[in-house]
Amino acid sequence: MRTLTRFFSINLLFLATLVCASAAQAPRDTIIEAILAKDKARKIELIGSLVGESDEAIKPLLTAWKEDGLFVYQTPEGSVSILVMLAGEKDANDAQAALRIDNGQPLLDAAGKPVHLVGGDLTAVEHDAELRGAMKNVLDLLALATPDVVKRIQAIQAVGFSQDVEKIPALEKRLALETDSGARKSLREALAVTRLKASDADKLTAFNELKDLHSLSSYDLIRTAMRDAEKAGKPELAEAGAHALKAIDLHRTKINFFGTLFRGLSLGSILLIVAIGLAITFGLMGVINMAHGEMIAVGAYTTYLVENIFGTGITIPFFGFSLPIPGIHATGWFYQTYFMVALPLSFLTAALVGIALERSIIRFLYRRPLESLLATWGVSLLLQQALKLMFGSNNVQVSSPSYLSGNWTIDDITFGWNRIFVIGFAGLIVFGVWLILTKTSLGLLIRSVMQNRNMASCMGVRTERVNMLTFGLGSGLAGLAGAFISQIGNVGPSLGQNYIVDCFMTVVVGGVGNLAGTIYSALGIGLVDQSLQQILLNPVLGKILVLVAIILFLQWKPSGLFVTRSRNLDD
Amino acid sequence: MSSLSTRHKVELIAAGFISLFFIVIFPLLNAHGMVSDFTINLWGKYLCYALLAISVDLLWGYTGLLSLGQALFFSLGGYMMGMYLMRMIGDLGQYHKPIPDFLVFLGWTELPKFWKPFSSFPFAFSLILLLPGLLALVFGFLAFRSRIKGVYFSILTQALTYGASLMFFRNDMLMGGNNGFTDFKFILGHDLRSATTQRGLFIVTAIVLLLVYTSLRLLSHTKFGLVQRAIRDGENRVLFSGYATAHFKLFIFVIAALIASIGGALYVPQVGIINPSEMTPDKSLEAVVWCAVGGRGTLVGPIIGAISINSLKSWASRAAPDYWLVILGGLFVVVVLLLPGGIVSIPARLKSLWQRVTRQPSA
Amino acid sequence: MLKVNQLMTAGALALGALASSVHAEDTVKVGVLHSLSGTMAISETSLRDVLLFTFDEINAKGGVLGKKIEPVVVDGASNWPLFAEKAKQLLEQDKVAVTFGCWTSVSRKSVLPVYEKNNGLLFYPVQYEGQEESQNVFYTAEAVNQQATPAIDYLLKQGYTKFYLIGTDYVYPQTTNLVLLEYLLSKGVALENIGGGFKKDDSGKIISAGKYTPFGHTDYQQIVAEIKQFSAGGKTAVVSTLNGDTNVPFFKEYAAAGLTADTAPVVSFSISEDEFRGLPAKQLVGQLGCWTYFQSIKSPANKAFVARFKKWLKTTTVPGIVKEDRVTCSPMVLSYDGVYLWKAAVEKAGSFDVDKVRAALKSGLSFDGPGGKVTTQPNMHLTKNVFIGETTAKGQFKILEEFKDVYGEPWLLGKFKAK
Amino acid sequence: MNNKYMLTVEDVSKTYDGFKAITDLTFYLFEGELRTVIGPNGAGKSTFFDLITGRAKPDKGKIEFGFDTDLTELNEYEINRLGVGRKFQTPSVFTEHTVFNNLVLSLKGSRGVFASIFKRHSSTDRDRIDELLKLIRLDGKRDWKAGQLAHGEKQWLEIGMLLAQDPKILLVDEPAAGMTDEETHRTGELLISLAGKHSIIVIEHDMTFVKQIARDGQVTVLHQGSVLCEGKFDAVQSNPKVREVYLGRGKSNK
Repeated sequence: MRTLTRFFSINLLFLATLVCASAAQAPRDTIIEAILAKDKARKIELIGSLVGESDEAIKPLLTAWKEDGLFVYQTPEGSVSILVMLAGEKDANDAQAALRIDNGQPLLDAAGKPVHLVGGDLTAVEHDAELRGAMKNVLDLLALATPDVVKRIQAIQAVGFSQDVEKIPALEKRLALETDSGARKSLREALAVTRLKASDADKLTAFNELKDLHSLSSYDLIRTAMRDAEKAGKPELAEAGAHALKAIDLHRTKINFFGTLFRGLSLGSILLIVAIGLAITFGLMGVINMAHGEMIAVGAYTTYLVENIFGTGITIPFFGFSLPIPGIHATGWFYQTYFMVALPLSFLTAALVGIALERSIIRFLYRRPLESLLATWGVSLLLQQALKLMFGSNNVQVSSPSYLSGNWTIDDITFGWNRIFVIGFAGLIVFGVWLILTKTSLGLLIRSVMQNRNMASCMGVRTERVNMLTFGLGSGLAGLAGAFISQIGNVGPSLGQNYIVDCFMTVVVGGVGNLAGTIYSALGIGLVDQSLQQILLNPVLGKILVLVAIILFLQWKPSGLFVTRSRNLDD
Repeated sequence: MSSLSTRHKVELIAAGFISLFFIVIFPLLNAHGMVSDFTINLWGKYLCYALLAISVDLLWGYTGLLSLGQALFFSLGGYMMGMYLMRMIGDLGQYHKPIPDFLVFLGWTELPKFWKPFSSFPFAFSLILLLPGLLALVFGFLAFRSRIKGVYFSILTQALTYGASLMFFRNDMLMGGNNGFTDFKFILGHDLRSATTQRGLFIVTAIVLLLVYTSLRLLSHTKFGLVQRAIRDGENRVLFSGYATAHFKLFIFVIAALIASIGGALYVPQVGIINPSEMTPDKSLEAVVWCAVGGRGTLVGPIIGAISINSLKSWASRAAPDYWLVILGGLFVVVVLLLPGGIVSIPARLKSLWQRVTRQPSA
Repeated sequence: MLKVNQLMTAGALALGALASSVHAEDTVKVGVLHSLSGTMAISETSLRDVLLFTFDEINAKGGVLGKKIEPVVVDGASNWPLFAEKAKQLLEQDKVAVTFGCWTSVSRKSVLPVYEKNNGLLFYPVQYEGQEESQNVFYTAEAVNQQATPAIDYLLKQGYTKFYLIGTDYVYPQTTNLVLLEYLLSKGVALENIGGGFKKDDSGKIISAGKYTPFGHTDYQQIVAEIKQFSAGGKTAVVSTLNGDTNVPFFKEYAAAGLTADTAPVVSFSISEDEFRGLPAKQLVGQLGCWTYFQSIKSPANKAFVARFKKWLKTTTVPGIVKEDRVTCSPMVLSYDGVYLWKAAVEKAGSFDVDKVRAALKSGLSFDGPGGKVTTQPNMHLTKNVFIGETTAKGQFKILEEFKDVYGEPWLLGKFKAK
Repeated sequence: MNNKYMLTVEDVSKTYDGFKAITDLTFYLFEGELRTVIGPNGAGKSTFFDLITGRAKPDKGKIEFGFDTDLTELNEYEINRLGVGRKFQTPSVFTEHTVFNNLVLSLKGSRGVFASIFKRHSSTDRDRIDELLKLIRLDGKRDWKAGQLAHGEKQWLEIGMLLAQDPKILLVDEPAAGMTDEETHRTGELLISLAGKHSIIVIEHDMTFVKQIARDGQVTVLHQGSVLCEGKFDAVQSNPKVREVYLGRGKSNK
């Protein structure tokens, strides 16, 4: 309380001295007053008063406020508290440059040097949903003119769906100036939606406008408007509304169709990525690797480690005692590149684990496929527990780099970047594997050994080594899959269990020992699964039907899409 | 090798003694408070697992069919029994309504049609045999007709049980969803909570196990047993000797399903719960572990395996909860690599064990 | 072979019979029954930790009725029959005075008969669907009206008009969503503004509301697309009862589809600070949560509690306890409260006898816990404060609203009549 | 010898992923005949047997047993039950079973599931088995596991199993492989003694053995999946085409 009163004095002082006193209060001061105001109503009123102001200080300050960026700073002497905003790059110990809110100038200490502060140590200026609502309103209207198109469009929509008839002129003015097509579209939409609240003539035009725009988002509003029209006994108006709705429904089915295709493709790609490693270890080598899922987990955890090393470092409770790993405190784009580093590393780690596994256990079981199933299951239990003891039984966070966490929306169909990325990478991986198997000497060796181990060894091929590398390759691919999973799913000790059955299904349906088959089956299963979900609107039923379909499919083609005579599987 | 028959005589006598112990002495000790109700109940559970393990072994150890779907048949038996037990709760449930609780809070006011007949034990019992038997018959027919074998068979059965578990997890399956069936009160008019009822169930389980054991032992001596093992060792040769291997495999598959199912039916009233997690693929795999650790291709093996591993589990989940999985997994790797014959083969192996460790096991 | 056979049997027998250890006079045995392995270990291990911490705290102050608490920790291993077995073991072999444990409804259901048979006492700390009132279970847990309905009140107050219900397919979400459906309708929300789909029985009566996915579901593309369409335009909130694991793929998909807390906030009932350790917090900023405790509560009592717990974590020698970046959350605090309530009850009754303790509990005991004052009710539930919070980038909750002393009501289905 | 067809194979073809194993093969076997089939590796000899025994199905052509039974419609065990017995190139016996049980399994009689459970083998069966054991000189090792036998003994055991089925047609694939000359000779004797009662097709590489069993019977030479020539042993042997495609190579790899 005492500090607060002191604020007032201080700020008044500033008003007197620093700010050249103008009759109307400058936005900065309005904001300061809003911050200091005790009752919420007053705060909201003050913030509201900023509407229409075009001071460039408003945006940064309100945005900072919304996002916990404004702080109360106690000078070392503790005598005065000053409102500051932290800005700029964080330095080694997370400190940022402090700017005074009242004048936007850097905060200077006694010695006149700019002060750097750590957000964590300061008390942030409070705010809640209602306040944010008020700020949003201010920012929206500001934003109608923001240079960034995406932001602008968001703003336009926000304004539009408030259906505030007073805003029509503002929107129209903007529409006159607007050059960007996307923005124009949403402006028209916003206007139309707002007009649904205006005169009947306006409503009619609005209906037709929205029909042409087949705007999904205004569906409900149109429906309500239409019902009102019905109630008010204006059939022709209601009919126009109905037409608009029909148009939108049509549009929606189109979206769902293409959306489903895309989703099926992306799910298929994921299946492909997780299964292709198995297609090698199981398909080519005939090792029923139940630990394949854990290889995926290993890859995912590697990504997690890399991310933390790029960040602030991490301490692993390594079987009881702690093992600290320092971080390199990367920031900005450099930090974002962690994923690109993680990819090869997760491949390597998983490959190494796989090789270790092959040397220690698998190699004794090449002629006993069913027992390899059992042994590797045991291994999967061991690995799961090991991961638990190393990283705890909780899931761990892996945050997606910015270039994987956005999306493109083309004609209302959303294409998530992570999905597109996965699809693209699936392609790359397949291509890579194809190269390795067909264009490299290792590939030649692999294929020869897989076709006839004894023959190959007679011809002086070091089958031991080839087996090792092949299994390494398979596991490595699983690890790679893990890196992607970490971007779309959760990373935990039992991560692998969620995928193992699907993996085997994919490989078996594709035809053991046939990579091409795996590709087709993965994409096939993906598409079927997504279509079923779209039709049944029930993920569980979809999954079950897929399994049934697979079982029946194998009745019809007992050895999968593509039959390959494989040493291990037929006697 | 040579003195097969005598070995089996010894084994039968041993089995006789052990079953005498389980069927008569153990319950007597319990009745006189020398064995706690907890222990006998625990052992009842182990013996049910033993039945499951035997059914796995019958397929895998004797016929070379590694089925990862036995847990499904086990649970189906359990569910059939469970439905009967749910009906027997009457209106003693949380809601004191005449229908099972989970139906009440799924908004049902009266019993769904397919639930009605389960108030009769004979009906439930016949379904315990019919349903899994039928499923096994259909699935087996399809699978064996199209000559699905080896790994394909394993993975297909795994898919089957996985799909089934997904189905039972759904609440609108009206089989209790994830919660499954619990809170049983009576079986055939006896209070399930009374020690005597539990003892009774234990004795029944022991007797069933003995019956299954002996009949399978006899079966393995018939020509059928020969064909069965011949299929395991070289199916094509059996085909070319004029045997319709598919029929034999189908028969075995159904028998195994029935054994598992009965095991499950006895299991549920003793543990007091059945839910879909009992039919997930890794439960089947666990049963395979018991069988492998005990010693597959023998009949005592699975029993020993089931009992020893589960008592180990009971112990570990209290003494070393964090390391239970490590123990199980490790045990498994070791057995597959170093002791393919399982525990029962230890005496035979003891001498040559050291050589086996140093030299690669031959295929 | 014969030898081995007998030997094994004997050995196994020994193991099985490995029964009650000696019962020291100056201690009282207390059971801890949580999954320390298997899928549920993710959530339940922290409850084990906080319970051990509480016992140490109490023992340091002289224990209960002069007896030190001797915890008997067993692992349910996320395996429900094993839960039943362990419960039997605790009650029949170890003769524990009370048990603290269980997370999932199914684990509670599987041990319930055991506790009723042996007249044991179980303290159950995790939000649940209600529809149960056993004399042998004390539910410190949040009932639906201490979590879900307050959250809806808050959202309605914020002017949200459309609600999408999604959950994992098990009893808690199914029941909660049915209650919420009735509640929303009673608040005058139109059926068409409630998303996720309905299932009707022959009579056309709705028997299931909302969208359900199986445990460990990994692909939320289609559902998120559906939500995006549903939420377009109207002020929409998503009410999620998805359980721990599946939240990650859901929220990642949610963010990737461009849905945010500003456009369509998600209020989740199964994400506490503890689950947050595994979630991409940055992508969840502003999403809502509703519990009867948040670590961010600014009361001195809470600050002290958190400090003590962290200190204990550093010093404890119990194996398998994660010491780094730990948090506190509602289920943990409700376990903590439970222990102290039991202590209070025992001291009031002057005995460990379950019947006496139960009577004491029903008489309305209060305890000032980290989440504020909690009071036991005659129906074996707990009156406590309810908080609405929004998530911050640090994986904590910023408290937006508090409802004081909400009475725990397990029987809610059919309570609310549509307007 | 009478002219009753035992086996009719008319312009049969079989290809495995592009590779022509058998092309327009036509082949007749008379009742009681002992036919020897020779041909270089990959001539399709084994495929020929596979087609007859139902292990593989022909792409075209007809295979009939006796006059009217279409074998292409039937599967392995049905064909076997008709009385077509086969001895494989590499000895295939039930390695985990005793010699005795190997024969029990092969013994003529019902093959049904339930029969196999409830039917005990009669004393006549036992006598038959003892007789066979003597014939194949394994009566000393009746309780050995078949897997423990020497290669030659396995061959004998398999022949024994074949006889136990008492088939109408015996398909014998390289019986002499891995046998001592003495054993080989006895095998020859045995086959000759069986001819007449049974119709036999023998595939063989070893020319001396072929000479021994062929005597004045027909010898068929397969080449690239179809019949190169057919005739008496000497005729075949002197046939230039045969010399070129077969004996030349035959020598080199013998």
